[in-house]
Amino acid sequence: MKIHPFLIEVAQVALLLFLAPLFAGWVKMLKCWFQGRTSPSLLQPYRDLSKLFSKDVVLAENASWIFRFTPYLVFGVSVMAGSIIPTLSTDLPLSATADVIVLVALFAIARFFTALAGMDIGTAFGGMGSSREMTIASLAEPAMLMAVFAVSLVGKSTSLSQMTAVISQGGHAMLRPSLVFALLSFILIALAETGRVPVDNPDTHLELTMIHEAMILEYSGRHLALIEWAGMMKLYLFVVLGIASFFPWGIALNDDLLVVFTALAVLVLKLGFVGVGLVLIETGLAKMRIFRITEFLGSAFLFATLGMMSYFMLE
Amino acid sequence: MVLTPVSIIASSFAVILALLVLTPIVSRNQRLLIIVGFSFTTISSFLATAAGVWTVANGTISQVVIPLGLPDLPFHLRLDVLSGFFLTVVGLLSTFVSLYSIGYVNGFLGRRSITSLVVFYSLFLVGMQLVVLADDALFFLIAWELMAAASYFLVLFEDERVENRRAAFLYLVVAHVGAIAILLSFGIMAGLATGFSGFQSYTFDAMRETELPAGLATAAFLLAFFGFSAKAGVIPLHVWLPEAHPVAPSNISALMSGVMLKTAIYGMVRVIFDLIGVFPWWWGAFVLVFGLVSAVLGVLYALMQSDLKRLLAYSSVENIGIILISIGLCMIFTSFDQSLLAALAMIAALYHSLNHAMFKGLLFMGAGAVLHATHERNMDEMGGLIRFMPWTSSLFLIGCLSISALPPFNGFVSEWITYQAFLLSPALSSPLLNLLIPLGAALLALTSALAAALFVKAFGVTFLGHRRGHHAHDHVHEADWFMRIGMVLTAVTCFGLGVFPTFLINWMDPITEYLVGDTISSSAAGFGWMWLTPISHERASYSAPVVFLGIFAVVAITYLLLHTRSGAIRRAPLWDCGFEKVTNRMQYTATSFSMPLRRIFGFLFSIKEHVRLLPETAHRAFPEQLQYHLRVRDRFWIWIYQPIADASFWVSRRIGRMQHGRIQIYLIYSFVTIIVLLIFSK
Amino acid sequence: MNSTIAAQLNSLLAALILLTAFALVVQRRMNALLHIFAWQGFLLAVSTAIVGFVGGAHHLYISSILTLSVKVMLLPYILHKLIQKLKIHKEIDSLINIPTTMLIGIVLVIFSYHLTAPIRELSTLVTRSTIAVALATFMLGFLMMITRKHAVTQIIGFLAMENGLLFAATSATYGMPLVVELGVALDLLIAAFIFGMFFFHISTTFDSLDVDQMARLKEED
Amino acid sequence: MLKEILKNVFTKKKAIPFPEGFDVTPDQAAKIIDFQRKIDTIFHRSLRIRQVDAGSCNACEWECTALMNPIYDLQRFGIDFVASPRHADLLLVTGPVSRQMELALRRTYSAMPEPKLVVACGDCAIDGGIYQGSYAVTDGVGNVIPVDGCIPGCPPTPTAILLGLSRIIHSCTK
Repeated sequence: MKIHPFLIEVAQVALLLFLAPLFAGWVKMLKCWFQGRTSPSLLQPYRDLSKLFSKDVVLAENASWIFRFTPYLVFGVSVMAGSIIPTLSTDLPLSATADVIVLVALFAIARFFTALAGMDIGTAFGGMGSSREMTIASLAEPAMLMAVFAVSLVGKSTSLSQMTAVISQGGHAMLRPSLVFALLSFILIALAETGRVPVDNPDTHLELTMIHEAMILEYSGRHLALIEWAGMMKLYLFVVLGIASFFPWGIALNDDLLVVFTALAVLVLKLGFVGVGLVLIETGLAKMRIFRITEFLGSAFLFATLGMMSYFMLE
Repeated sequence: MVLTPVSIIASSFAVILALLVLTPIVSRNQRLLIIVGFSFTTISSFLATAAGVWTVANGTISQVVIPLGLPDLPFHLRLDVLSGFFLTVVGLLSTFVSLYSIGYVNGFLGRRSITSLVVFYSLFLVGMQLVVLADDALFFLIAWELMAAASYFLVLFEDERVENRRAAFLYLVVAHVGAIAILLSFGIMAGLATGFSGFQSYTFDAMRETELPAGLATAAFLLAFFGFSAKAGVIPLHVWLPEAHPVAPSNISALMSGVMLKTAIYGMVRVIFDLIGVFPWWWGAFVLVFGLVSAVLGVLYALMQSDLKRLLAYSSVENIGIILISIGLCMIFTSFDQSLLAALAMIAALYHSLNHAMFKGLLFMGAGAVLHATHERNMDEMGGLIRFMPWTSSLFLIGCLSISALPPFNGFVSEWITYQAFLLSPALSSPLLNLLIPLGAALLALTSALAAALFVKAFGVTFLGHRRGHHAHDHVHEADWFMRIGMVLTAVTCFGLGVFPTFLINWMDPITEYLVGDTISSSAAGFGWMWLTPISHERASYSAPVVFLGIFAVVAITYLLLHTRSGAIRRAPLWDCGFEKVTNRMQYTATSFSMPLRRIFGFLFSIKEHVRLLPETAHRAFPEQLQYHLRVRDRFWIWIYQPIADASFWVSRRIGRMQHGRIQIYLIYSFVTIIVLLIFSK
Repeated sequence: MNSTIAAQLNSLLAALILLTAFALVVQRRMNALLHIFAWQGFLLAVSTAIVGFVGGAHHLYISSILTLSVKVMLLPYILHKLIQKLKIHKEIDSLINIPTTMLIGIVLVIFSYHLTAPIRELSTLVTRSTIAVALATFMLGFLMMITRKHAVTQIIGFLAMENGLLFAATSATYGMPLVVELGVALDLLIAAFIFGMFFFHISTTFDSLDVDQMARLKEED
Repeated sequence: MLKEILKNVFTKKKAIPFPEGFDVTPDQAAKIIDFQRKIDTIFHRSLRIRQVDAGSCNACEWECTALMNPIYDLQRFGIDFVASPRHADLLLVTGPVSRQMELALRRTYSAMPEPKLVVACGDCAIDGGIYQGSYAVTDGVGNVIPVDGCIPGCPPTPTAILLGLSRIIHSCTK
């Protein structure tokens, strides 16, 4: 029984918890720069969270246990998801507990309960948010699964560590058309799932345009803190999932600590670049009409399907 | 009496018989009748479950010949692993539902006599158990008809309402059309076994022996598939489900939707894999396509409903579709001699049958509890029930989680195995199938995502928020203890099936061994009971216990951390944007929740919606009242059933012309008939 | 660069060409269409050059240069001028909505893959796997001509079809004889000019390039 | 598009570190810089504002909108406007609180979690301003909910609002 894998596992979860707000702050910072503004500090998300944790909670009179339970569950599910995606090393004790399909299902749990919490209070906006969220999710999930299927065809497996290992050993994998298409569709889906422009605007103030925000209008204090933290973690998780399945080079394939530290450095570097790309997309595009999202996700599905086909046709 | 599966099942029938004898005696005291009747059925179903579990565990095959029925056509019974498995499915759910019924049926006391309910309920159970036990065509069809007839009367139980009578009639018609198809299919197979002259080949054994020529085999398969689909509610033969299930008493809908549909699945598996045995791959593709269509359309139709039980009925169509998908995959793999993958797909199919029996039973029981409490089936009139019915709401939530395939509950396991089967399809040696089958996986993903949306809607609109209707919950009360016990047991089973899949797969080994000649448990449980690793652990692995414990641990830790800290929770009115005139009518309803999906997938339905301003004279900007009319109809009804109905009416009207009511004319008819017969008999 | 990498590169280019073909089918804006078309031509030229390099068929270089000059620079330029002159920016909505078109496209790809299976069996070239893509590109161009109402988009569809043919030629057998390709290029140029004149006539007759207007030409009542 | 973005990245930031040419004196500007520390002490360097228009003439809203632009740029201090009082720490009220808005204002106040601040922004919000004594208004936020501080001006300039916020938080920290 070796101890290193467990250390790495713990390190990954710790990274998830602390890197996620940092990444969110980085994205915010870049956004401010790209709009020619002075940005708030990189640590702003931590400050928001710590303030929210220290504040009181105001619950609606008719809030049921579901409303109070949801933040904790969403948080727990995100941590669970973070512990199975190979971020630093593929040699994880928990990597066998869940494959990529389970990962998608874990996100589905969080969404399911958030949507229920949105309907729990009985305001019009909460219901609207839940309805829209579930609609978009039900279009995004098939595309998401098609994308990961395309990757898992290349990786000959659906277990994340295995896929990562196979692809990073495969060499010049970027020449594989199937992966290119899968990456394209994965980007579109990640934008939709994490509620970024052009699908949803994370910092809108206008209730009628909200999708995810509308469900959490009623939350306050530590509940809100947990939900916002989980949101940042979701963004981070999608990014590391993309890195693990498309740019795995640098992720350690064993539990040698030195390699793992280099992996950490590489990871931070990659996160920085992904942030730039994300902000370029977000600054360059405008939010879509909600019924144009069908076409957006439809093209994501198209790319994933083409990826799968080109695996059979061209490889 | 020596204790064998056969003797156990016999004693279970004996219990039912005793009940039928006892019923007339106690029927005077209805409350007593309820307790006696349903406790007897509970015992009998439990015995059936035990027999089934035992048979599958041992993999034994025991046959019995009863010298009953027509002269020299004795009844054959056979208890093998397949019938054992479905006996378990039937027995387990009927045990729970019988317990539940002790509480539920009390609701009818004083309103009507429940004697008929008890009698037909027990006959229904017997019918379903005999269907899976029958080993010859004759006895199978008799049991099938017994099941159909009993369920017909159960649907008709509250017969004062006209829609119940219409639904029951529709159900009867479709069931019998299906039965005829099954009869013909058996006829073909039996006829080929030993010519059309003798009757000796009506046993399933004789059919197993015979090699069918391809053409006739296809005919037999198509007939059987059509016939059983009519019972299983495969699109486009599904129309009776959403009519019959809502109007039946909820414990009956639970049984019909949970297990009666599974007997049709049993019939398909029995005929295709056991009786026919060898088939080309396109049969599998055929089944797969029907499964996909049923799954996607079923869930979409369900999303459009605002009647809770109708919604559940349509979602049964969806789940039957998912089961058919796995069966189709299994057939394709079998025809390509990929026995290991075939075993995987078959496990997925059977596992999902068991799962669907459990969670759909649970959901219908929950819906029954809601109906019992509010006397309301329309979700737009409900809301906020979670505060009045904590037990029912939590159990219903478990059902919702299971059916929307969320870990760690059972629905997810079977769908996960199905995905694995899909992802292993590149092993097939046909490039076209390699391209096409993954698209099926995408459709399955669409289905499960839509199912999640569907059950967010079902739970959210029914139990969360405020009451959407006009009048307040004055009479709403929690379900009583028997109903709770029934539901709790089912929920626990859902959880257990979700968290400990490897045990079940080990148990199901003999079935796949018998049907496709291979087993997956050696690899599936290769890493011990905690890790489910079909095929190999590099390929994929899932550990429900660890996932569950992990989430649970994090949630618990976070909760404790945050609650040892002082932090007053203050209750305040909901945030209505400061607008004081917010009413409960402003919440999202079932109709408005599914509006975006209705707009995206609208082309699949025939939707009529129009808004009327009241009063008519009002300016468009300042109406006093808006009336919104929405009618979503099943296109299949318009395309297929309406024409058939019209045609049959037309024909009967023509035939009606021959009726004159004058005896001489009738005599002429018969005289002419005799002449014609004499001419042709030469 | 050894032939396996070349083959991989070529299949990647094939995939991208397929992508551009889909983009052409679903894109609504006129200028974007032109850009995508130019990109398709560029990818085609590159892949032709690679095939020429690997197969040692040096006349392919010339044809790739030809493609580059005609399909990437000249024709887009002409069409661009045309659009400027006729003041077309957004085209009338296509006959079928976008997701449906995509699904039809997917079906077409599968069909062409199924169709070219025997050729893949016969051929021995490193590029044989891209024939299916070439056929699919051709069909998608056709689909574009069918679903779009606007004359200019129909031209682009036509040119995309021609791209598909050229790609098929290069990937199935290392390209057609040079003479043929020269002829084709010339034809395209002439065709483009003729189309241009047509447009002027159409637009002066109907003051619109919506080809549905041509329904008015048929004799009735 | 890319060109625009790059230009934004590399040009000098427009936000006012010390506002010469603006209608405040350098010592006030020093206060703006100082502002950061005030927020730190009470609200963990993060302040979220819910703005309520209690029947104002929208002049104050215009100025609040200006707070978000690259010049004044509230967000660099970690301050932000939010969509729901449940998320907010500070209630920024404008307008003389007309009778129609009175109840809404109370509800908004009661919907906010502790600790919370209320700021009356603009002369109307302070004492009813030019509407003072009208039958239709309640003459200032103070008559409806407890006010922690006022920002005078009709309308107050964005800089004034910033300074006002800083002053109020300063007084609260003591």
